[in-house]
Amino acid sequence: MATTHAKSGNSIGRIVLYTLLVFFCIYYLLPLYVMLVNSLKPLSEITAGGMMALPQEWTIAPWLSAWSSAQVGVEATGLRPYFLNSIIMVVPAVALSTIVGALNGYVLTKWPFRGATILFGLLLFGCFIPFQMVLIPMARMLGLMGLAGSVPGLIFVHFVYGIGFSTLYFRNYYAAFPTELVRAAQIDGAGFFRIFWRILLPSSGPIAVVCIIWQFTNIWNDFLFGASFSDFDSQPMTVALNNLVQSSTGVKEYNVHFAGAIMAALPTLLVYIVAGRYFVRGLMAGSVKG
Amino acid sequence: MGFLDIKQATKSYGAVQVLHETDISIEEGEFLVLVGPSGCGKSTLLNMIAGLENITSGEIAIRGKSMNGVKPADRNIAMVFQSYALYPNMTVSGNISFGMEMHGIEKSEREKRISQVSDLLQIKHLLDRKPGQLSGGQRQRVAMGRALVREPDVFLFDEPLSNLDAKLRVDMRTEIKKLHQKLGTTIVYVTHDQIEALTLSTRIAVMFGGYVQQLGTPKEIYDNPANMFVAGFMGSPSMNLFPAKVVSENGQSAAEVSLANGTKASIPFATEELASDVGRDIILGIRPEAITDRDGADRNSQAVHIVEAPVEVTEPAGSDTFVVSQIGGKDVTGRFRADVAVNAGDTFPFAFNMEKAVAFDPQSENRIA
Amino acid sequence: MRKLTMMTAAAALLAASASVKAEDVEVLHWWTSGGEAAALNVLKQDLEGQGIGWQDMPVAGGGGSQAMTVLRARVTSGNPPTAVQMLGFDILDWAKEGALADLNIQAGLEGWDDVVPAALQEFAKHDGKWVSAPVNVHSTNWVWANKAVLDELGIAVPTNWDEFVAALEKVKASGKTAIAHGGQPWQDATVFDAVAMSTGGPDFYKKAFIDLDEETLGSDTMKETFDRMAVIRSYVDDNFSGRDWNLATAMVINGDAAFQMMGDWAKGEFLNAGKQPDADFLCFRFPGTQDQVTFNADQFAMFAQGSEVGKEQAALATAILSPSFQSAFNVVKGSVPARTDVSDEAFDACGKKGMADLKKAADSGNLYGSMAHGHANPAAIKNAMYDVITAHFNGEYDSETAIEELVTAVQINK
Amino acid sequence: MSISETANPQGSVVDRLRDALPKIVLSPTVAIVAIFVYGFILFTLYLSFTDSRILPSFGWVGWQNYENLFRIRAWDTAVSNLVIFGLLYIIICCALGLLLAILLDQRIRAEGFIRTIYLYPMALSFIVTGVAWKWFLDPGIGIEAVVQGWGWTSFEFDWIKNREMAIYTIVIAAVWQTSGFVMAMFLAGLRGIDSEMMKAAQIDGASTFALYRRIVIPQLRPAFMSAFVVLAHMAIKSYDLVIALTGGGPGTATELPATFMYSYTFTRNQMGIGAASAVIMLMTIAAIIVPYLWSELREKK
Repeated sequence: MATTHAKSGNSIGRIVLYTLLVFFCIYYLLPLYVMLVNSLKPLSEITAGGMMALPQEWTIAPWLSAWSSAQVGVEATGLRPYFLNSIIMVVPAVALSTIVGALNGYVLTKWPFRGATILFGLLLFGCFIPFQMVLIPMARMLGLMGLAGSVPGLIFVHFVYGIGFSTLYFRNYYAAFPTELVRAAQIDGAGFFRIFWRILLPSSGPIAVVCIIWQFTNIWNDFLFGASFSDFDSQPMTVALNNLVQSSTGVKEYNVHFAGAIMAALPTLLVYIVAGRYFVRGLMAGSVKG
Repeated sequence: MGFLDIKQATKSYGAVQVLHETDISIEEGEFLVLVGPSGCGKSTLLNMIAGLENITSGEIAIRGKSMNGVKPADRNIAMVFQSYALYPNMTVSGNISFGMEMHGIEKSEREKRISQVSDLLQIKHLLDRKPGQLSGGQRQRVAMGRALVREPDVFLFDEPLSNLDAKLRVDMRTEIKKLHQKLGTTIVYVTHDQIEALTLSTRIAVMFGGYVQQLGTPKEIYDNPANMFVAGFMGSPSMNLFPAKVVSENGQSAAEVSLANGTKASIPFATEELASDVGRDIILGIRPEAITDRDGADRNSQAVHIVEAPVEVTEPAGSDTFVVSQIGGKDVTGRFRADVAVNAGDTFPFAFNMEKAVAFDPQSENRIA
Repeated sequence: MRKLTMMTAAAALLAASASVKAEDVEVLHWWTSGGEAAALNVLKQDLEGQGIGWQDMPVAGGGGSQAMTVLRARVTSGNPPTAVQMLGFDILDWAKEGALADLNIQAGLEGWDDVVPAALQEFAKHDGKWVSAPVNVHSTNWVWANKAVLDELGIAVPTNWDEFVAALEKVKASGKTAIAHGGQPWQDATVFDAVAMSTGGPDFYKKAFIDLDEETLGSDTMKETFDRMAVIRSYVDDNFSGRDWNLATAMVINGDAAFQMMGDWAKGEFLNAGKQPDADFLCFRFPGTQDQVTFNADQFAMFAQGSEVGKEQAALATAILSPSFQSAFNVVKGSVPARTDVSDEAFDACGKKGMADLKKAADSGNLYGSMAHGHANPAAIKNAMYDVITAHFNGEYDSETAIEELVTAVQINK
Repeated sequence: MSISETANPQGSVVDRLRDALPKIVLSPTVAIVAIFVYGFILFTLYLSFTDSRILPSFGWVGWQNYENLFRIRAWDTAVSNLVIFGLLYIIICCALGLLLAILLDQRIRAEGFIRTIYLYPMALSFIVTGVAWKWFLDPGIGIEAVVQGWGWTSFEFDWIKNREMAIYTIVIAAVWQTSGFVMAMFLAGLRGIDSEMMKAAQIDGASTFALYRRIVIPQLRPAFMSAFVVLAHMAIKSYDLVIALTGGGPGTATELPATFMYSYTFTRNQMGIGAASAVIMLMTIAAIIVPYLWSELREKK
């Protein structure tokens, strides 16, 4: 462990250390603090100024409003119905891209063939393609595939552009996975899928966490694809939040906006908080070994 | 036709040939060791036997049946890996039964066999543990158990002892030998440790540079190395190899060598094989145990010759003392009795048992006598 | 271009029949604020009364540009919405692609030609066919003022540039912000529109922004316009960049600033703050443009689903143009009806003034599409002009450079 | 190890299928990437030579879009902004991430808790945090106003309103979002370093500073590389960030190629120019990423 050298005796050093740590905590927490504090104030307090101040009058009305009665379209539905839309899109998309990424990583490291490395390079380069560029051709393809304006279409799009990173994660992880285990399983008579399922997958926990966190965050937070490839009944959360926040005229209810924004971010926050402690372990186990 | 036949097998990666035409044939119950330095092609050959690497050309057959294109699981082989390759997510019994499960063996039968094997290897108390909770020696046993339980035609061992500490390595070596004697199965065993090769095998293939340098019984390999590589690689301390010249002395052919003090000495050969080669430069090969002090010399030998040579270093090793002198510019080590009074700087009589000496051609490095 | 259009139309036909029930309308729009949505709800209930379902597809952001992106994706994928909220040249562009349904039958039945101002018809008709249903007319050359501030400083409503500058100077001297402005390209351009109209008059405005005459664009009058923009900049506080328009309006409402140049939608902010027109705040045309109205109009275009316009599309178009909806919607929205024959009874003082101004301007040929709001030239040129105006307003270009860049911008994007 | 290639002319169809299985498994991905990445790149390349405006159109216009592109000042701004932004963003993120990782690695209390705080911004999109950031940076209500309220009246922080400085505010917000993630990568790298080596260095008398500088940091190269890929990817795709914070302003001061491309393709109905800018952008990415990928992947062979 790299920690062994740290002497806890040097108390001035420790004070500086903790001061720095707390300082950075503040830096990272401030925006969330502002959002949270202002989501619990009545609008009049916000417009009166003092964005850093705690509410004089605490209220959860903005949260209730954002959840169930804020105006995000013709109907004042709040964000509630869009939550489900996002979930039924995100879960399959994350699952698919993770599983396929794992299979790809498995093939690329344990069953390599001529050109596998180049193929991987090409795959990785795909991560860098700007999404704005693919919008129109993607729309055309979805139309041709009959997936336009549907949840499966959205899932497909996120899956397609999620493969690059999920393959990267799993490939780097599996590269460090002992090939002898695969050979042993072959001699034991396990086939391609059985080896994957019984030998590699059970050991893939750490990297799966990294991959799922990454994919979940990216897909949940996507706006461009969500807006462009959804239908009136499949718009995801981010589109609704955008409609709430970006309304063109009328009074901007900042407290409701903030409440809605935090609400929309809750699932990803939850994923980070719950899975966060596996995250460093997962990164350690593979992806930063390069 | 033997039990395991390797016929003209080669392996290439693209343009690079890593294994050249190789022929090995062994009988059922033999213990074949593939030995050589790393990169010699021994592991490649083992993987080819296992079916983990394809054969570029030639054929590998088990029980007379060609194995080309047969997948590893269908070759009826079992393999023990260097890292043991125990499945980290399964218990010991899970590891042992996995192969049987894959081959569709019934549960009751699997349990019976696990029980037998764990008795044999004394790992019964470990069956419910995960590999991560085992010591190196225990893992080794589990890995062997996993192989044994399959009751295969051929066992393949890929440097199975190299991850153990020295003491355990010796113990496990003995255990493997016992197991082989008890079960009589055919084994192909890869190692870079020549002592393991000599102690375990019934047959050794010494490999280097993608070629089998010599195939033979341990005694053949040790006593009659086919070339300088085999001579130098097998045995510890390794065989002394030093330049000499064939001369004729008193009608007898002899090896003339130069000593560190500038004088020359000639040592008669035990045979007249090189009688026609007078004047030829050769490399003389003679094992340390054939260079002794006068009293330690083999009394049965007809060809012990004394050379007075300056002593450079002495290395007491308990049971013996290794004494080093420079001959032909090379360090030549003799194995003297422990209680011989000899010190660095002395000129001391070295007894050469020329019956054990071999000669190599300096260019081809092949043995000529 | 044609080939793709055909493909698209065919795909649209296919998808439309597949995904949307014939009797439902899917409406893509960006009206998600409370007032707007309430206004749209009038339309929705009207349709539901006729048994037509409303499938809501709101995409807010960027004054509709986000929705236009989505529209592009939807059309390309062969799954266009039934009806889409659109502005100005976007309608004509889509009409050129042959993507819009022909509404002539409805227009004929309802006599749209007679009640919709000609200047507006230019954006609702293509090749002599009605392709969209106008909802409202926003006029953009309004100035909003805090009456209390003006009274306190003894400022009368200015009627020309010099009076305006004098008024601004007075406010500045008092320590208040003279002009509340949000530094976003479209807001800069909204001010520019009014200044140009005031400086050069309607002919100049038409030649420069509608006809895109390069000589006019590079003329001294244009340079004068930019110089006046610089003057206006000097009366704006330093913290204007990126400010949302409604925050600027709030400055006027709170009495921190005296004037704001903004379209009629700003009125909603005043009303929401409990202010009364003429009592608490004033609305008047930008000094020097008392006779002119620059406008933009929200419309709904129907996407073609084959040879004939869909029954539900026809119903939607008819409902939009009905006087009752036009009145109900625009009272809420702050704009004025697209039909000039709607009763002004329900409207407040500013609304009544707006309706009267519109009718007068339409009748006298003084109604012009607003450059800032995409009703003078296509999006490419409009945005290129934004770039120049904004760069000049932020001090990046001087007036000389600005007119050169303006000419270049038009050349590149024409 | 390539069983899959085991040539077996006598093998049954099932056997051959089995041998080809890895490739079959990989093939959907290959097909998807071929169409949805490289196909689209080719399509965009083609579009950049056409007169496409509102929708793709296939009238060939040669290099005209490129010529126009380079006449547009905003494009120059966007490109130079990307250089400034990209460099600062990557360097600061790496430096801060490394610093935080080292701080966290000092056997501190509540490490998991603090780590989560540092990491969470990655979970939020700028649609969510954009308004908060805008407020912060706004001199009228944000940091400047707050600090002035504390009595430091001469304090100024109006970068977001300043043409010269606005791009740096984008860097601040971007660093806020990603540096925690980079920290996690470095922390993982630190934890992976052999502890015996650390002990050896201590016995050799290395100070903590020297220990990190001479022993630890050089061993974090793989972590640096991974961080670089992720950060470069983020920098190039930064779009939400700019839209949420400045909308490209003041003026065009914070325009980035991604926002430029979007606005030309969609807002301005100049799809041809938008495509041309996308092509230039891709070529730039390729010029940076391809040599990197090449060296990384070849090394591992």
